[in-house]
Amino acid sequence: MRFAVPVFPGSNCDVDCIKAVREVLDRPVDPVWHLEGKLDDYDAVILPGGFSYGDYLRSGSLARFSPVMEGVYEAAEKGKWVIGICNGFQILLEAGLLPGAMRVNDHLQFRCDIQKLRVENDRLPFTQDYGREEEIFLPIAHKEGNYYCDEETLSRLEQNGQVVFRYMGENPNGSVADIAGIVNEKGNVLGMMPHPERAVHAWMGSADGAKLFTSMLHDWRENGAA
Amino acid sequence: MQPNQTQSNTVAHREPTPEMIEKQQLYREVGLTEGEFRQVKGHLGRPPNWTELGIYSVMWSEHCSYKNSKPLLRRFPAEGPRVLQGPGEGAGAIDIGDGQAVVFKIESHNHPSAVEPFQGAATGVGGIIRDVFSMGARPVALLNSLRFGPLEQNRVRYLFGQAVAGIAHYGNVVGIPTVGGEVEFDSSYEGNPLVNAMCVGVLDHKDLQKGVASGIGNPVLYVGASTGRDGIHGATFASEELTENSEEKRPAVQAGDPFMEKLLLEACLELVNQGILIGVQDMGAAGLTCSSAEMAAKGNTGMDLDLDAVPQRETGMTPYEILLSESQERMLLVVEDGREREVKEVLDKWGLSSAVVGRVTDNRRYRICHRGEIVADIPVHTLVDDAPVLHRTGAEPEYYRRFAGVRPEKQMDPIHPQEALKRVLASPNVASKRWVYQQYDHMVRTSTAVRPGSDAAVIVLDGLDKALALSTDGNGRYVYLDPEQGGAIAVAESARNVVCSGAQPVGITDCLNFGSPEKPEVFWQLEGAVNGMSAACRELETPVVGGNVSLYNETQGEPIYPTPVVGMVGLVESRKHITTQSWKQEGDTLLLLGETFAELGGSEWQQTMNGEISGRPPQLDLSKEKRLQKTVLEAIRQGWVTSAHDLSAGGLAVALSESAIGGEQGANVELESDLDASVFLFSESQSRVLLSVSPDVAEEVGKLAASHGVPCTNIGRVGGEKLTIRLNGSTAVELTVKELSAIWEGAIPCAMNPSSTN
Amino acid sequence: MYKATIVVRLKPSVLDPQGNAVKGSLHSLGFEDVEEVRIGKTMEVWLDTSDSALASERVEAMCKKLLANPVIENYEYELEEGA
Amino acid sequence: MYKATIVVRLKPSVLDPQGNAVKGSLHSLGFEDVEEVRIGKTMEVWLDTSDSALASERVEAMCKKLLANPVIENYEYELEEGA
Ligand SMILES: Nc1ncnc2c1ncn2[C@@H]1O[C@H](COP(=O)(O)OP(=O)(O)O)[C@@H](O)[C@H]1O
Ligand SMILES: [Mg+2]
Repeated sequence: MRFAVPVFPGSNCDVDCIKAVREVLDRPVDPVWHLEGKLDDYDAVILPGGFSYGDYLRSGSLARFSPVMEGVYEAAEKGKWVIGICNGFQILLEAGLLPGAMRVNDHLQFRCDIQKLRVENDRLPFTQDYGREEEIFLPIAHKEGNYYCDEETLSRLEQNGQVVFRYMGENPNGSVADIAGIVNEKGNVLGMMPHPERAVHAWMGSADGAKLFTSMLHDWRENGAA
Repeated sequence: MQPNQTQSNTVAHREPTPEMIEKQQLYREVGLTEGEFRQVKGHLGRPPNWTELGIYSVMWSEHCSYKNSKPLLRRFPAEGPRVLQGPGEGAGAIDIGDGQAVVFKIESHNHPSAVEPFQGAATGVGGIIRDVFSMGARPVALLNSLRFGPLEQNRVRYLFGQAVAGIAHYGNVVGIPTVGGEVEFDSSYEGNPLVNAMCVGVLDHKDLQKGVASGIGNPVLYVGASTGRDGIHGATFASEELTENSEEKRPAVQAGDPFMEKLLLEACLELVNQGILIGVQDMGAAGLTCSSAEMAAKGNTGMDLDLDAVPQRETGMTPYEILLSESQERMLLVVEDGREREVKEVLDKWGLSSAVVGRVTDNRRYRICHRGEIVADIPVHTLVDDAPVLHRTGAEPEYYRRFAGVRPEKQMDPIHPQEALKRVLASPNVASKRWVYQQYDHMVRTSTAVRPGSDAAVIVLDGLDKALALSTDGNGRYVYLDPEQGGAIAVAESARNVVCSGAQPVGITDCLNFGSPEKPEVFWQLEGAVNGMSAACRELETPVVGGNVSLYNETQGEPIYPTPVVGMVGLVESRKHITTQSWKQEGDTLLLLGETFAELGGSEWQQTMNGEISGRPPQLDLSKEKRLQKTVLEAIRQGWVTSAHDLSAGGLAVALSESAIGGEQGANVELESDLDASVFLFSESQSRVLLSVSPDVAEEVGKLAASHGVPCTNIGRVGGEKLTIRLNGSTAVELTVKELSAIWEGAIPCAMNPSSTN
Repeated sequence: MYKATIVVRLKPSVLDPQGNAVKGSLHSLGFEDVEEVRIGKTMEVWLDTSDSALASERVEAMCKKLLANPVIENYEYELEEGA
Repeated sequence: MYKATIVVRLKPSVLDPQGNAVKGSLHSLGFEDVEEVRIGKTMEVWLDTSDSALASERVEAMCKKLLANPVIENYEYELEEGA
């Protein structure tokens, strides 16, 4: 199983994602410069956090037009796994691969902390190693994580089990229905504000993110390449 | 060759002629004295034109030349077996073994932050990051040290809130974790806040870069943002007192673009990796002028610059403006002749514009060309090496004599210690700084092992078992009351913080924030502090490998508290030694290392209860301090210590509370002393550390301490929901950890949101 | 040369955290008569074109493609010649 | 009721990294004829007042005190009644 981590100018969690894949899964993983248009050689794509293009205009809005996004669309289309973490989630929203949009946090500040979450759907290739409604801790670090979608979209997300992670305790950004992460209808494109790659060893403050990576590997082993 | 004395036609009518400069004493306007102007004339053999005058004025400003502080800075120990690069480059470097070095420096952005706090603080962070990556190092951590007036004031809340947001914004976007720092509030900083930022990087020895221009004929490359009129005379601005007119100097404030910085950072490190660079320096204070002149002076060469090649984002800029602009996110590179293409490929990849703006020459002259004319022609070394040096003398201030007889412990109101603890914990100086650091991404790069909130932050190094412990510390109140003691304490405390995290202190960087050195009392503070810091650095074997001086921190003639800030770096030998201040295990034994005296001068207790400070600060015995630190580190390395917390502001009472809050459990503490309970609990005696250890090793730790001559007292055990402190059998404090936590966590958010009703 | 002034606003149905915060601050500064605040973006784009129909077509396309996010934002613009 | 539409812009001499980034993206999307982009804020403030002179005085004060940062920004506004 081979991972691609697209790197946009201004990405800054690319190295962290690469380290996490290596340290947790010991699988091949490559940074892919944003000018590459093809991701055919990969089974999974992780759009990393950071501030692609300085997050100018709207976060994720400028990165969406990078050539590598062609590869991302194609991967999503083919049913390969695509994860967008933080800025990666924002890019997926701007690109229309996930429904909704991101607003600035309701308190207007950047917020970095280790946040309690609940796994709302543990039947996905990204979450199968988590328990039912398992409560986990993952770091967050963002200023624009206030997820928005209209009511119709929300009820669709809820009904289809597309809400994957929800904030527990105080909602750190004001997102609708305490949403921290969602998946597309097909279940192969995941966007989440929390950073699983920052929680893969106990010394980091939590190791709860590791299961997200192991879930994918287990699914891949069971069901073969997508 | 004589530079054209009238300048190009377009600017001639706006810029004063050399005659006007001399006759009307216009050199005063750019901060040069009559004597300095005479020296300039001597160096040139003629009166300078306006451009040349501008160049001298910034190069000889305090900010670039340290003319007031140079003789004092020489007293700092700058050498040691680990020192790879001492003061003089963008940042200092210290060997950490395995062919690697840690590179770090602290810098102030006080005056810009007083005028435009968001951009001022943000660009301060930007500047220090460039200093570190221009050494060839990958920045791995940021810290900061902040001083503001009391939060009751609207304007202060605005300055503080915006400065924190600016620091957060810049570091977060570039993707360097901000892992630590400190904040204090005192009315002496009301009109002149302090914003000091520190950056720490790591490199392989072979990648260490220098800011030199060598190799005759080699091209000089300008990289990064284009040049605008922002920040002209920032260096001189930083070297002046803030006045009511400072707001009019707004053009002196720059705006930053952290996205551009991230691109510059990656591109420069890629160039370092390819080994193409001969010299690299960031365009910081005094912009193009300072970086190019310093590079030529260090290379013992000359430089020809063509200003028409400099990318500009405004039209009609004069040579004076182009040379002195402090537009952000720009670097100057000297590369091998013929390899421009390779360099450009890398820069293009990162979308950075670049231009060849000059050549290295062999004539040791600094020559500037604009629209086909030479507009400046100066012997290079006169800008750097011949900058004037002022030997000032200090005078002991009246207050210092007056305070000699004050005994704060005798003047205290009979406030119950529990009441006092509540008030001290709610003091914004002591209270949790979560409101600040939760705005900083402190986990990006996934190497932060100890996040903000403990004595020092700890960053692990990729692929190695080692780690770095980092802390910034300063104590303006102690330094005000006794500069020498205070200076020494700043070093000792930051070293103690690092030791409590499991590290061996290896070196410091410092930022000297003081008032006007022209005042003998202020100079006395500066000299005393430097002496105290130097002595502590010698004893603790932490050389000073770099730093920054910020003088003229005054408003309406009133200087700030003298505030040297120490940025300490420690080396953790093995990750298993990493220790934090929170209690871990119910039943653990609490050991207090060190001795407690009646020392409340300048303490948080005195400030909170009396609203002012007086007397003498705690006294530091360097040999005791060293033995204490040895004991703590050895005990940690033996694996005996479950938590370690140094005693500082608020003394034992606050240290116990913080360890309890962090560990979410209480303790039963039994103390015996001749001192009054409040004196014992809030004294800020130095060289003390609180340890928690498993009961079965308590005796071993005691023996170890005894072998170093360090007093070690068993003061109780961890456990329960309450923190109970008894002195000589009677209860001084009995509060639940929840209560303590609510007070301590709530203070700053509450102060920042005064109108909120929920 | 044409200058387009584009105003991008959050849709009325979307809560505006920034506007709310500014309203709160204005109230606490004594401007209690402020009923509501909405915050949007103004973008000035200079186009090297002398054809007004073309300019307007281009601006429309930019807004659709990039400058506004149709999920939460509306846009409108004005064109000015020779600015 | 008055509605004030306030436009806050960066002063011309202040770097606008956001505008530059957007310009770059527009170019790469094929809008090469874009010469410059500057991005500012539009704030709509509804005031519960029926006195136009008072409204304008209040808006002026808000801009000075909070809405614009005089160090790096300029502002201008329009008032509209009953909006
Ligand atoms: N400006 C700041 N930025 C980041 N972290 C901060 C800041 N101020 C305080 N902290 C963190 O809060 C904790 C407590 O700080 P402080 O009370 O100054 O500690 P100490 O007295 O041990 O030096 C430390 O971990 C420190 O790094
Ligand atoms: Mg401490």
